[in-house]
Amino acid sequence: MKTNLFQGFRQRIAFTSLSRYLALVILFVIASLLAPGFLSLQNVMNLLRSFSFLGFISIGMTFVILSAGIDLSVASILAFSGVVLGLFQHWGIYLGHVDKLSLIFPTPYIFLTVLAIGTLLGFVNGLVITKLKIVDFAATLGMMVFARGLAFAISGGRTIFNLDGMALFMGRGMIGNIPFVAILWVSAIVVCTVLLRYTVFGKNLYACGENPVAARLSGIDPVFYKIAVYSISGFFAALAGICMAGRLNLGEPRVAQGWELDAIAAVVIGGTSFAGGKGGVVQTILGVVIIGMIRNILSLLGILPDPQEMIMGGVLLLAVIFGSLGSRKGSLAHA
Amino acid sequence: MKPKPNRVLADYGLYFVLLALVLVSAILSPLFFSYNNLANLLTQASFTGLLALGMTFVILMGGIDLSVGSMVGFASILYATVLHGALFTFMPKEIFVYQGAPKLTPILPLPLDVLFVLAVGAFFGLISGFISYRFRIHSFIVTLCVMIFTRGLAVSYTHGQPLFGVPDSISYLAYGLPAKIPMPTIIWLGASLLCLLFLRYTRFGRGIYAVGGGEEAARLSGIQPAWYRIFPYIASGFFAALVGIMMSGRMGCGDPKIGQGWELDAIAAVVIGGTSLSGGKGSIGGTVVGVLIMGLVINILNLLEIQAYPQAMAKGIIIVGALALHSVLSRRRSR
Amino acid sequence: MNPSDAALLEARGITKIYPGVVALDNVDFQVNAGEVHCLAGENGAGKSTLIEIIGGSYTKDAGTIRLQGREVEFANPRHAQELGVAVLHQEIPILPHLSVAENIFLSRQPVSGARLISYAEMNRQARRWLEVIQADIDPRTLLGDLPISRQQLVSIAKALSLEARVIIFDEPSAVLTIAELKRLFQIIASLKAEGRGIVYISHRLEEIFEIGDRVTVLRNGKLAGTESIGRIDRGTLIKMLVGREIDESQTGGGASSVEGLAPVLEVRGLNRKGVLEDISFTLHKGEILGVYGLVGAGRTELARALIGADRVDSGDILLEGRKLKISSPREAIRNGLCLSPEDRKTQGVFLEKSVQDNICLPSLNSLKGGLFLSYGKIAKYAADFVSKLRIVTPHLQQYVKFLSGGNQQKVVLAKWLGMKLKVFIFDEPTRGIDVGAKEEIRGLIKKLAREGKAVIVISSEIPEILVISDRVAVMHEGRIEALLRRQEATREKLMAYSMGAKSE
Amino acid sequence: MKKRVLLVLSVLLIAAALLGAQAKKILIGFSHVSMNNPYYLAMDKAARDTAAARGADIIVLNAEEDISKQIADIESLMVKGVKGLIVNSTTEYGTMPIIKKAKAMGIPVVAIDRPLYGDYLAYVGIDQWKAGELQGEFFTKKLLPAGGNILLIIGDPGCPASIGRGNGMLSILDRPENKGKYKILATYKASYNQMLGMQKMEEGIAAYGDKIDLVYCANDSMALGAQAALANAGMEDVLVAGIDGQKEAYAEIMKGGQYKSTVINNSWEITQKAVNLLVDYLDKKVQPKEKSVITGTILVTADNVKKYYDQNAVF
Repeated sequence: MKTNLFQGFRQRIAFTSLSRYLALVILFVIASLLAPGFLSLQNVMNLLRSFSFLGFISIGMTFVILSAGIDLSVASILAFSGVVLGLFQHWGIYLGHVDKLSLIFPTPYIFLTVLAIGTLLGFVNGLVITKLKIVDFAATLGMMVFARGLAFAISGGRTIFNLDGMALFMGRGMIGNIPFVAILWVSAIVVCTVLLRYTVFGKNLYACGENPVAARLSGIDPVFYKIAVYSISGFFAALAGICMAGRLNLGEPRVAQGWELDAIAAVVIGGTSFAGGKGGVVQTILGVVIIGMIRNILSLLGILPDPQEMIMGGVLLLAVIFGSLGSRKGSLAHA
Repeated sequence: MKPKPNRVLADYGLYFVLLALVLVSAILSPLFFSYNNLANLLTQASFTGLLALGMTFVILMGGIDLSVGSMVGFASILYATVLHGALFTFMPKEIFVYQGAPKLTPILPLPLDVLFVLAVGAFFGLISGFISYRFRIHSFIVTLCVMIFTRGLAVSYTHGQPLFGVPDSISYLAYGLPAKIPMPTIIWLGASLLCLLFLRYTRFGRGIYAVGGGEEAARLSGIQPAWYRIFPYIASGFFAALVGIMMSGRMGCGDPKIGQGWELDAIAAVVIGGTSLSGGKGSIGGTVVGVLIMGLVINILNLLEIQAYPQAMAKGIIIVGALALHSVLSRRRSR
Repeated sequence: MNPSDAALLEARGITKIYPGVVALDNVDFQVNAGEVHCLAGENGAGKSTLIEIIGGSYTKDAGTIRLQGREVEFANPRHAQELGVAVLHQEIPILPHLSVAENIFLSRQPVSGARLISYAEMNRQARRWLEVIQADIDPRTLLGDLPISRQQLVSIAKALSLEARVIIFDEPSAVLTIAELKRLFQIIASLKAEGRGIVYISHRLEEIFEIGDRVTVLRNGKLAGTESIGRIDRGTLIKMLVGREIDESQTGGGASSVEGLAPVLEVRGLNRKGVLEDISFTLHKGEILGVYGLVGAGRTELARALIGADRVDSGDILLEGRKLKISSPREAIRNGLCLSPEDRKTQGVFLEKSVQDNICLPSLNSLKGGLFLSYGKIAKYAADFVSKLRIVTPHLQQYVKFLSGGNQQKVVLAKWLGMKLKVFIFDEPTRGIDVGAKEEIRGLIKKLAREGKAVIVISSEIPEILVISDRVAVMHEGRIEALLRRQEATREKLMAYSMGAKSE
Repeated sequence: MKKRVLLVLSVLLIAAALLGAQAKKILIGFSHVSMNNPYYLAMDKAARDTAAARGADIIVLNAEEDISKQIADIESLMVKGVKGLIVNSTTEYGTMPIIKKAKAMGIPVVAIDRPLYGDYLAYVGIDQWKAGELQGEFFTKKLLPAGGNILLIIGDPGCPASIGRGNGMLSILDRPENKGKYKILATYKASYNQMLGMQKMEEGIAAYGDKIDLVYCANDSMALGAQAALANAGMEDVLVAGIDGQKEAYAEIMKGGQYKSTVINNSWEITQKAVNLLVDYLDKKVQPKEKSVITGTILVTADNVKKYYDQNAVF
């Protein structure tokens, strides 16, 4: 009898994950029908680039949600990182001459510093959650408001124009005819997948996500993993922030408002469970691409941004309902 | 087994904080106790306050409602369009024809149009609640989709343009001063009182606590969860619509972009008020205090002429601070 | 037994089918007024399904239920309650943030004229029901603040407050202290006297013989028979339960006596305020130390303290003479101690993970090929234990939640076997496991001891303690009341010490 | 416990830093719509400088494009007892009721940069509609005499500036001689911000690709953003036009690239005028001559850009 149950279960799983790939294929077909040049290398590369930025924070978000947490602060950290980058390259702002580059130290170091700061903010999230025992949602909500405010405060709310070449390369650079961000993103995906699948860290992370109590009794320290995932999330937010700034050639505190929600949506559409312990980076990427594709198709159809939003909402809702039908009390079910 | 002293603190610590804040504010600014300022403070708190009421129901039940902010915008525009007879008529595609000040042709008489909009709000809530319950999808996701959808709908509905022409009777809801008390405050506190009675003294109210505290347990004690799980969203949608209408009054027009990010303010207020995001624990009283604390801090920062950006940071600190306070005071948990 | 029309509740031909499983197959069951009808059967035999159907939680696929001859269809638990059938569930469903009174009267709160709840009235009534069972609990306390056993009392009060004609007790004894259990039996007796029908489910045969009038046994979904207690003895009942003979009385742990065995674990003056008090004992190589005590005596707390899951205020733990400073299970495991926790499903295994993942989790570090995990090694490692412990699973990828309790327990055991551990602590290793599997698990534990491991077995079942241990430590209120050799350990002594009687 | 102390302390500290700003000069308030582009930043600076020069105290509050925050800002300005208000309104109607309230409290309101609906003392700014018309003329006469597809990027739909600048241009395209020659592909909203301008342009490119002949933005910041997006996509042939006369825009026009034209809308001058007007009114009871003070609107193209470009202008 157990085998029966089990097979049923297996089929459902297969069904849902398959359905996602299927959806993706269909989307691509539709798109290439709408726009002949759609599958041209050029366009695919552009798409890849456009996915990367949200893609980065979605990777971080995946780690967090795997640990049964949620991180609302990513978008704010992203914006903050961009602004910090801008300021480090325009130290002169405080001396009044705005648009002249005046690096306080070489750009590579600036990158490292920004990444460090992002990671630190994530780390703080982790500390607040584990040490002060505050719910992930509320703690990161606090960080979200705080970091965004900080980004505005240090930039005085102004946009910082013109970054230096290396920063621009992060966002716009091409290697051959492949966008640099895309390369960065894909390699991040690979690394994280390996990290989750083929290392003790990954396995233990899944364990903590599903059942921290049991994990602790099995000799795993859930606190460490909680803090780790939020730091990782912070790191990717900062990375996305740098690339975004490079792409826009701006340090802009208003960037990426609401992206945390897009990232969460992507992760969930991908099928990573809110309850923790189920899912993975690859699924998330599925989610990111599916959402990106839908938007892309809507624009191809010449639908204006606002109705696009509306349709997005509807489509996403249908998608999650469909997903939930696939796996009863599955990926999206109440914990 | 009598309540432990720190339990008392845990329950009332917040009120002390509020008191302390009032005192500090009074010391810091002579203006604080001026009638205008207090009226101001209360008026501005009222809108978040009303949203937070609905949100309290949802969070008590163990869910979350991200769609209220968008609902405010939609209700506001919906109310205005009800007055324009422009109901259910999308504007032309490359909308950019300037209406001038549109002429007011109500298609529903005064009390009815308000009721209509409130009903629509409740209906949207019903949808979210039903989907989340029926398909067992995490309310975060459902309401996220509804949020995107509603905002998109509101904005594409009028292509983002505010619609002018809201009768004075509605402006009275926002600016009226019966007995020198701001109308919004009367509505807010009145509603709070009703909700408080409802949650504390009716079986249905207690049922919401029960379902939030443990659905299975509630079920076995003879509670059928369905309505308890759905109703909170209806309440939340209702209050959002109410706020939307009042905002129309406050702006003298319907604006589809109003209310962005208010859902987070509402949630913040609720959790500051000590309602647990895991459901089943909390109170309307706490929420009211939470709203007041947030309003108070912003108000005093205003009086001290501290610019908007540090204010945002302050908000973040309050959220985490208040929650830390809660978790410190009620540290009997964690077996 | 005569199917008299005095039958309060009569279920005929009850059948319940799950996808691929026949949970109940044409089962008859009846309760007469003023009788205690015990329901027995191994896990998965269908007891719970049956009472869930009788209690209105599940719907039946076939069969009829009659209340005093009138046929009824229960729509939901509420409906069943209104018709006078109350179920006292095994894992007590509680609402921790609501008061005791509200938990009792949830959705039946006494309301005043304006349909507003009157808390005074509710508390008064609640107090009355609590007095009936002589539990001094303030109805205003939050249920979450009460210890499990008292929560159980509250749910008993609730069951009574429903004033049902048929009350179903689903393994109430699991968490009750001896004293509370005695009180429960008195209550049941009085209910019986009032002419209500009682259904009593238990794994503990002695209880069945103590209070039952009749016993109905289910075996994998089918009716194995209904007998009146007078007519049967232990042996036949067990036979009915498992369908074969099982010799309960065979004994013998690893070592016959602990003299001359090398001490492995020494515990000196372990203290934790209000929980553990001056715990000291020595555990030898190849010895099985049974720890007996009533719920709340501090057995589980002792185990958790030993592996650093809870911190202690003072005291030393020495492993092979080496002083350990253990502040987390992690370090405990590093040092060679492990715990198989009491609550298997929520603390022992990862239900949503495969057998393979569960078994390998703690030893992953040794299953790497170079820098990364080698799934080949992992599978081999897991398969190895699955065959060694005869874990019944279709394959390694089976989710643990689909395994039977016994096999889950084996998975927990397998988790630790692969590591070079010295001390194994089992907290209620056979709780909620059916009789057959119990034997197997005990066998494995003994084997462990014979291989020279030091083992602690915590159990609230005296027979189990007597069967398995070389020495028995009896705990009472956080202290070790007595350390007995198996030869001198008797049922009576354990009882006496566990209730704090210094000497008999 | 600790947290509460911390809370109080933090408030106290901030307070300590800011106490002592009490003087007996006239206090005026400036409710600013946003600081998300140089144009607005210039207004902010101009307002403070001019007020200082006139010996008045000024409080500038930034509504961050949120009408409800703007209303709240104006309310708290009233609480602080400002004698007069300068309002750069987020939406044309949205501030109407609160301005009514101000009037009732005897606080004169000067609308700046964006015309207001309601009872105000005066409006200082350019003729938004005229600015749109100038661009329209330029498109139809010079840039696309043969007609073409135009992508419109406005600030905020409710914003009178956008309405004027947009419809002004459209009104030219609707002229009989231009009927049917021009097509508006779509209207995007980028709330006058360079980054958003760029992102919207990218959406536009994704949707319409090389159909686009010209991008007309309701201000230069968005135009600069759009231009960057076009450059990234290698669409140097698409023409770009903005409004406001931001110096980066001048620089672009001088380069003679795809950035073709803008219209002067000197935020510094406007703000200066507005503050002076208000202070005069409050100080010397000088009634403004006309209800709307219109500053010059001049089309700037490659031909005349040299004349206006100033390397170290604030804006």
